[in-house]
Amino acid sequence: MFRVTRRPIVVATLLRAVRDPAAGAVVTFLGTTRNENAGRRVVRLEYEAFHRMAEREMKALAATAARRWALRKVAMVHRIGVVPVGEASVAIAASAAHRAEAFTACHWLIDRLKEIVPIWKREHFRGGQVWIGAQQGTPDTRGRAASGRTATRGRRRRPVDR
Amino acid sequence: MFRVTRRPIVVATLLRAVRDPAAGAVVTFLGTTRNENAGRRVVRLEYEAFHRMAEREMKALAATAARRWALRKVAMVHRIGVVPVGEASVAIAASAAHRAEAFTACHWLIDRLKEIVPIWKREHFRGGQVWIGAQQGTPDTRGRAASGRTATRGRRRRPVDR
Amino acid sequence: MRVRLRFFAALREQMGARGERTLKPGATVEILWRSLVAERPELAAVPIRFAVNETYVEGSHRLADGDEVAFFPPVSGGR
Amino acid sequence: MRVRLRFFAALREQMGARGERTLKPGATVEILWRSLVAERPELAAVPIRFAVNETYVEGSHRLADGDEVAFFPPVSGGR
Repeated sequence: MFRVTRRPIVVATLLRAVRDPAAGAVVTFLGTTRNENAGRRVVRLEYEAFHRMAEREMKALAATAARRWALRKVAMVHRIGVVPVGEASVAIAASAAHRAEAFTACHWLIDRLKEIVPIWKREHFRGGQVWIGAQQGTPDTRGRAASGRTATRGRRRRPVDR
Repeated sequence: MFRVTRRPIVVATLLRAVRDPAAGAVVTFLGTTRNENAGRRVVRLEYEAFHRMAEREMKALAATAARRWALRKVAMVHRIGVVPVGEASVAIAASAAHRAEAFTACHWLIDRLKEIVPIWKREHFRGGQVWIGAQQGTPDTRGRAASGRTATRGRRRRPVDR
Repeated sequence: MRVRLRFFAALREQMGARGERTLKPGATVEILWRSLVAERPELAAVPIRFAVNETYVEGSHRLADGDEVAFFPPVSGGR
Repeated sequence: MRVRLRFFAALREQMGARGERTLKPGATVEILWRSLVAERPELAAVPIRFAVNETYVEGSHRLADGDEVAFFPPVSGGR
């Protein structure tokens, strides 16, 4: 189960997908919208995906993980669109005979997902919004990068405010 | 939420318990009954707890974890009685602002739980049953220890078969 | 003084779930355990943990009247 | 040859979601990107990733007629 979806993530669905009679351990990671980031009061996050490529990359990551560790099953779901504070934008579940493999693989999968699966987030905070991850700044926000991220503050009609 | 229960574990209940607007990561561990152990075909596991002490020890572990790592919330549930293959006997959920802490704490919590929370399991396999963890052997099974564990095979009327 | 006993897992199957014993003042958990082993010599080989009033203690822990002493095997472990 | 273009995230907001370009045979992704930068010089400073037909490629990747070329910023990261 490798899916990009606009709907809220239902963890039970992932748990069902990785259920396996030979599994003694299931480790699940949920990435949730936090109410604060870099000192900004976050109202919601908004995700955009290169949908099909993202699902392909998730599958490829799971295949790599299955070669590296003795896993039983892996499931990955990423929500796109608006994700309010407290709700999950990404969920990964990994089952294995023993817990060490399940923990290591699940941690590795979310680290890699955040590096290479083509999904981007825009943070809506009190007073503005910002694309996260464009560390060098986009043209419209160059020079206003803060702690490696770029911010467009206020309600000015700039491209990133659209 | 720190609970010993005879009922099936509902993961959504733990997720609700650790939900926190300041959490960006929730890591969950489920320990499930595996169909095989040390070459034996496992039919089911059966858990017994020193109920109140187990809940106290779980709370104490969570408090220690909260001192060591920047966590938001922790929940731990252990099921006792019969747990069939594929079902969860133990669940731990940890939320934190960032995922590294949630992973590390959740892994540490299950390692420590298995070392010190007073809950024991008896494995029912094809042809017998065995208490797991009494590494030196109980009097009734002494001398028949296999790979650090003790087994009573067959249907002989011995104390551990009752 | 009088203490209550509890046994768990394989030990419970040998000793029953609960018991009671009368001890001399100042007795430790270790002394109590040795008296149980004296009654049931096969217990000598059992790996054992002690808890008093739901808290792990060493054998040297001194008991008080009314204490609840629990005896049980090491916890199940597993990876 | 003709290739289809896709843009995502901040780049999509500047370039639109889709486009098309005609290229000389043998053109690479890097050549295509430079031609876009020539049209919109402010793109020069943008950190950029390339994918062709939904697979990451380097700038030196040689394009074929009908390819779908995607341009997007580095993925969001976060800890």
